[in-house]
Amino acid sequence: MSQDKSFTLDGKTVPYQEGQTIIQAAMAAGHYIPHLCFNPEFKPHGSCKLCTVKANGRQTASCTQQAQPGMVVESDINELNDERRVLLQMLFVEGNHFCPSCEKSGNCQLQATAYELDMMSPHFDQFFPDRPVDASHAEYLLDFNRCILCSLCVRASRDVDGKNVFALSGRGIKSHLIVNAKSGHLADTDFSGSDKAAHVCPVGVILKKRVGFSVPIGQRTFDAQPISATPHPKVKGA
Amino acid sequence: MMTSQTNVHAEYLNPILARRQHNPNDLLQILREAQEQHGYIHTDAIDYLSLELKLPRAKIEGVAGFYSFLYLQPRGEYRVLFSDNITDRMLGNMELLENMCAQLWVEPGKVSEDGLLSIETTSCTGLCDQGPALLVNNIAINRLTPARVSSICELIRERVPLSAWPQEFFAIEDNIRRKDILLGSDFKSGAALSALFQRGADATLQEIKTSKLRGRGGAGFSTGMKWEFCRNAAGDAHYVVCNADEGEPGTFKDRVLLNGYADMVFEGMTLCARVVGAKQGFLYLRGEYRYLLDHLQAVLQRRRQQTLLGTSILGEAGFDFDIEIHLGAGAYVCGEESALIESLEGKRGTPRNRPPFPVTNGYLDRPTVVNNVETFASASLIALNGGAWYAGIGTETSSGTKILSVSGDCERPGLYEYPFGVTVAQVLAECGARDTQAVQVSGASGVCVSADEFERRIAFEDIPTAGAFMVFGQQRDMFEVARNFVHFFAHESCGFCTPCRVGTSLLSNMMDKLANGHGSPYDFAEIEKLNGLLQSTSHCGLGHAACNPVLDTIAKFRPAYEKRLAHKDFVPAFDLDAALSQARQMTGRDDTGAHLERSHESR
Amino acid sequence: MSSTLETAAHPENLRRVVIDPVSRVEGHGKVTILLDDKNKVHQVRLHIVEFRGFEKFIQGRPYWEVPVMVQRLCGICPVSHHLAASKALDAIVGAKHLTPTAEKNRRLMHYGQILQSHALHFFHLCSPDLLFGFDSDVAKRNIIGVAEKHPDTAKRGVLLRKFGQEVIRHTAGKRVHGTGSVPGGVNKSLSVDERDTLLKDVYQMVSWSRDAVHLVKEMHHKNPELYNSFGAFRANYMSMVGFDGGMDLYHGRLRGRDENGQILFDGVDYQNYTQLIEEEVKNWSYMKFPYLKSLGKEKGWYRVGPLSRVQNCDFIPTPLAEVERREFMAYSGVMPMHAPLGYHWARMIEMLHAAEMIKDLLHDDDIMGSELMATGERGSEGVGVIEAPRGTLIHHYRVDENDLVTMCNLIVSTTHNNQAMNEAVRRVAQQYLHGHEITEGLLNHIEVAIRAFDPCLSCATHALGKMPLEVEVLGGAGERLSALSRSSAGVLCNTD
Amino acid sequence: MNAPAKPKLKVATTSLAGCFGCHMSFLDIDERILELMKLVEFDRSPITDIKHCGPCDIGIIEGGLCNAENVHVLREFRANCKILIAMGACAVNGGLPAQRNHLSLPLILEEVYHAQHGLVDGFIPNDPELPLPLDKVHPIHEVVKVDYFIPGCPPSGDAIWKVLTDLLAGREPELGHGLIHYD
Repeated sequence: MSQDKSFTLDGKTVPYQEGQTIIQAAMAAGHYIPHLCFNPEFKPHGSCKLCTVKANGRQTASCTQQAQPGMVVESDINELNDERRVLLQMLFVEGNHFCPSCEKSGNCQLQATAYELDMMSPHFDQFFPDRPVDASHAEYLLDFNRCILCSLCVRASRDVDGKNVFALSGRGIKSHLIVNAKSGHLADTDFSGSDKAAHVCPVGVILKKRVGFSVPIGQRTFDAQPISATPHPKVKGA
Repeated sequence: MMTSQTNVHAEYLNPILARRQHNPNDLLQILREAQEQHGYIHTDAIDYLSLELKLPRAKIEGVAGFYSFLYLQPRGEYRVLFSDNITDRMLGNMELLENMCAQLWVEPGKVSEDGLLSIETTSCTGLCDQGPALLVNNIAINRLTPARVSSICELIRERVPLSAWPQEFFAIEDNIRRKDILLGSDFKSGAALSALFQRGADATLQEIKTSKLRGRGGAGFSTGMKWEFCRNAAGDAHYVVCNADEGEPGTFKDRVLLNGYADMVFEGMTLCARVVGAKQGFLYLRGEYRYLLDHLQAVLQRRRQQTLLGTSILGEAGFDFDIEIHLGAGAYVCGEESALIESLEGKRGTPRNRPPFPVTNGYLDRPTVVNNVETFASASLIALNGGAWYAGIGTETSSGTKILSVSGDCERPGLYEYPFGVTVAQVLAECGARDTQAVQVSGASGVCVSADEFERRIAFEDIPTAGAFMVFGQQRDMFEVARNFVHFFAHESCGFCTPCRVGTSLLSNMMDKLANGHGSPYDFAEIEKLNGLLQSTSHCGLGHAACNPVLDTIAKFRPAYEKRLAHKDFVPAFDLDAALSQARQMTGRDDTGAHLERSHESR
Repeated sequence: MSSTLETAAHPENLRRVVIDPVSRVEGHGKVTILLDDKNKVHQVRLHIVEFRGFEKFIQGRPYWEVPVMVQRLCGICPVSHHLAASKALDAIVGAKHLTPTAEKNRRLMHYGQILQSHALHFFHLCSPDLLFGFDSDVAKRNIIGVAEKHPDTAKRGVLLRKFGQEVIRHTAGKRVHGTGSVPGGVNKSLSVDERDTLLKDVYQMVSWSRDAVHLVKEMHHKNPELYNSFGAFRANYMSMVGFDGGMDLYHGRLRGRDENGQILFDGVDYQNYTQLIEEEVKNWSYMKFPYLKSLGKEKGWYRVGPLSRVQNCDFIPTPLAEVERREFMAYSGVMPMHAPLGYHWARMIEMLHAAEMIKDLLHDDDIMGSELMATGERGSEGVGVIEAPRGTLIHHYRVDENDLVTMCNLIVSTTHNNQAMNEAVRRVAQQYLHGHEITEGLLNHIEVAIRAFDPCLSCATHALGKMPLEVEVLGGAGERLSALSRSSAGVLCNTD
Repeated sequence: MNAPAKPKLKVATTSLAGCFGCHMSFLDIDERILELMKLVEFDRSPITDIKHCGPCDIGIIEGGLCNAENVHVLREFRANCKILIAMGACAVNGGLPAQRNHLSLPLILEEVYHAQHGLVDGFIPNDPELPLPLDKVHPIHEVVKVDYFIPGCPPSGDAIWKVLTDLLAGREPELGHGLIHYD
């Protein structure tokens, strides 16, 4: 509406509504800022730090930083993209991301974001953690090897489904996803395929069983265009 | 469904739940007390708590999984944790640990087969002036010697209850070496509150502002402004929180203040409560200081009897305030005020997104003042003696005094209170440090000061500090100092944000690579790069600070690193020949082809 | 039937010659030869030197991942593993009968692979030996040399392989390691455009394939002495044949013949392969040694691959290839052809068959159908067998009620040929090395014999490791006198 | 003016703990291989009979490190090649073989050589001719310095072509959408 409710993102004017964060306004206006733990349908979390931008020269996570009038935001600059690439490399070496045999390949935000940022190698030494698969549930599988701790499933289950199926436990590098069952098995929770939480994982942790690889190469989400040109379906104007 | 198994846990959980009024915000306290009863947190106990507190069990498990002093698996009847600050290392803690492990036939980190004990390390326990130290079932023992270790082994073997152990093991000393206005005051309980009543709350706030008192936790935010913001913030309740999560390696002044000066601290909190309109206060005491709990509860009880706490304080109708003590459970990050508030609310100690700040959205989303132990004690002095008096001490921008926790290579480790502006050299001289190579001021996240900087001053405008002052003589290896701190940060990272969670572990691995003789200039460059990223993208101060010790030591003690760059070219972090050992064992081979020499260091 | 050169009586007095790595093969292999001071050969071994452990780490993975995962055993014939695993897992999802569209797309994918793999093997890897001679100039003895001397032949090889790869890409989504086949069917069928694109070139491919058969056939006719005797040894052979006895590389039953061409077993349902085959471990190779249970370790080893298949089937169901098969059978006479170099001829006949099959499938409209998946009653165990370019490939899985793999057993084509390849190199060593000064050219003879089998040492190392090829000389007391290996120029040199 | 013919660049390739799929993908440059032959000369490679890598301009490594032999070959390449390229998932991050890394090696050896279906009298091969397996599979950059990476399982022929032609032309290799992929 009014002219003063806007900021610039890499030189382009972006309008915003009171209370919007930088990334919310940017996405609504069709601009891409790399992100993983952010999903426009949920309250910002601010953990992955991929969406770090420079707002008036100060580095900040654009998913938690509210837009301010006249703010000068830099995002698509080498300095930040270099840092984002290192953050991605950290996520890749922390878990076991074997894209070649992962059914989420081609539909995976982590992978697509790494393509977007030209990540050619994991750079660091791999951690190769031991994380068993939970296949106890009749319809869904949890492959913790690929968890990036974005907590979208935690938020979806708690805030949308009202169930609290997922939670984080452990600390530091030992942080990990757990489910709400004494046995530790998804089958013993009240998780259901109709839950929002079943459909928010940006990587290949929460998977519907027995349908892996049903979409041929070439027709997957990020086959045709890069993630920067593939707007989130829930963003208005997309 | 209630099984007989859960009933077993109900027996000890019910009284705890009743005392905690089934308040889910007290989850951490309930878990801690449950563990004191049962030794660890049984999965059935989680079920029972889930039912009684109406919390998802995953949430309870997630909280229990966060704190290093809470165990989801049995850890032995005697859980021994050796303090592993660099000062403990310098005093030979690792040799003592190995010695104890050997005597008791147990591997570090593992529970003995008979379930009797486990021996591990933990972050600095705040006994650097009387180390090496350890915690047995979270109770501190100081001044470890081989003899003392042998006695402990004997007591454990004989299954002697902790209460029957020799009292001198637990005799923690104050070691006050230099007193000034705070440590030297003859403070009388209630005196500051009387002054408050005479002056009024508004004027008292004004005095605090006039005093230019700044937060003693290290960041140095104006205490007066903080109180004012909180006072002006809308909310149906306000809270006062005293941050006694003194986790910064090398700091132990809060330990002494709470032991000998608790009235000053509580009275400062009460002043604050009057100013901001709070009815409830919390002392968040680090789990390592569990042994102070009974003493502090007694002080609180006495103050209630003296009507210095409770309803109508000192007869003033409507002035109701009380203080509850919450214990931490081994998480350095909870020293960060928003993480501390999460922890107070019974959650994982993950720092919040800021803004909003605690002064408007703190405990239970209500306006909250979080101040350091020393800050509250100082506030009591200011209420008594006036802001102008206090502002006249110290320097222009750093008023008052600062208590330093001096440890390391000096003759008289302990507490030294100085007016701000004291030089590093003066402190060194008075504590009997000779031939000093460096001083780490303000702990692992602080500044490493080298000999040519000893004329610098302890003050917010020069070297700000939360109080730690670790002295390193010429014989010390500053690389090892930095490596110890890097491990500390990796252990204490909360795991919330990517750069800190993964970056601190990567950094530890790289420092270990150098320590193991596999370093090259390539690794050196990698360490510098990683530090830059941690600094610019981490979520909170822990991540930002995690690179400080390395960056500082690289800048000031570069030869300590260069000595480690044994190779001109990149070599692997792991030992290639060792990587074949399993296969050698499986095949019984030991021919030349069954070995790999280290890389050819020729090109 | 095993020769005596597997283990020398007194290795400590012999010198060791190593070929490491065996080149112009897929994967890693190494040959060691022990000689006495008169250059008499006492021991020859082909070692497989890598271990990867697929069977173990596949356990605990969801079954639908398996066809995509296990194809990573091998980059040359990934489609074989992709399909053998899919076939085994069809039983898990209860797909007793695939839809016509699914089965035909899988077949198309498979014949695309046979075409590309055979073209690659013959033109890129082996033709330099056959065109230039076994001991020709090492610097030119490769596909680049062929491209310079015989540009047309090289180009045809490249384009034949390309066509096969394109067939795979259109059916699997990618040329190498695609995802087209899933338990119960396929995830795509051919589009009209894709069909038309392939149809445009397929006639040329049939014709070039036929030329390739003729090229090898002429080699045999021109130099029968060499081609019929080089590394020849008598052996049993095994392959899958169609239910009608004709050649079928995708599905059928197992048939075995003895060294005289007499049927040993026939019509064996491959679900029962464990009753037929056992495996033995030898301490000097990570690759196991399978043998027919009924004949025992000593006599039960056998050969698989084109030479077996062409001689084992009753007919080839495509006309041009059938003509070539008959000519081949006539050439070898009443007894089966046992000469390793006969593999090349048989391989080219199969390539022609594959090209013809692709042409026929492209003319079948089912290939563009939309019924992709079949289901049925859930199973817990499945065996899938396919005739991969290099021979019979067996995949065997058990899956628990939670959909995770609990057991995996793989017997890959090259493993079946393990003993046979060892026999071939021993024969060649006796024929050519015995009593001679070792030269680079002579060592290449050993490799020529190995190459004839088109060993896929990548596949073969699913178990543990990889195999380099190196020649070392040991002194009388067993001390290492010198290591003969090839220098960067390919010349045999003393590395000590 | 005619520039003097540039000397051909020497290229060596090898496959360590990989499946050869990357080499197959290399051949998927199809007819362009004839073009490439005018610009480069192949040293050690699975398609030549040169057994040891000599001084080269570019070394291309497929596969990660699963045994001692892989380490020797990788070092030989690093010592001889001015530019070393990690080609494909296994070289870049360990790839599928690295899925064994969360298991103990003795456990896998037991499984494969003792417990396996249809195996008679199993034991673990122990001849000195066999290189011993490493306890973990490593990407090559964990053992030597690597100059460029081409991810993908395998990278497409086009991606390999792009990197090689960029390097031959003296450009920094860049892949971009469609050419960069990890699967």
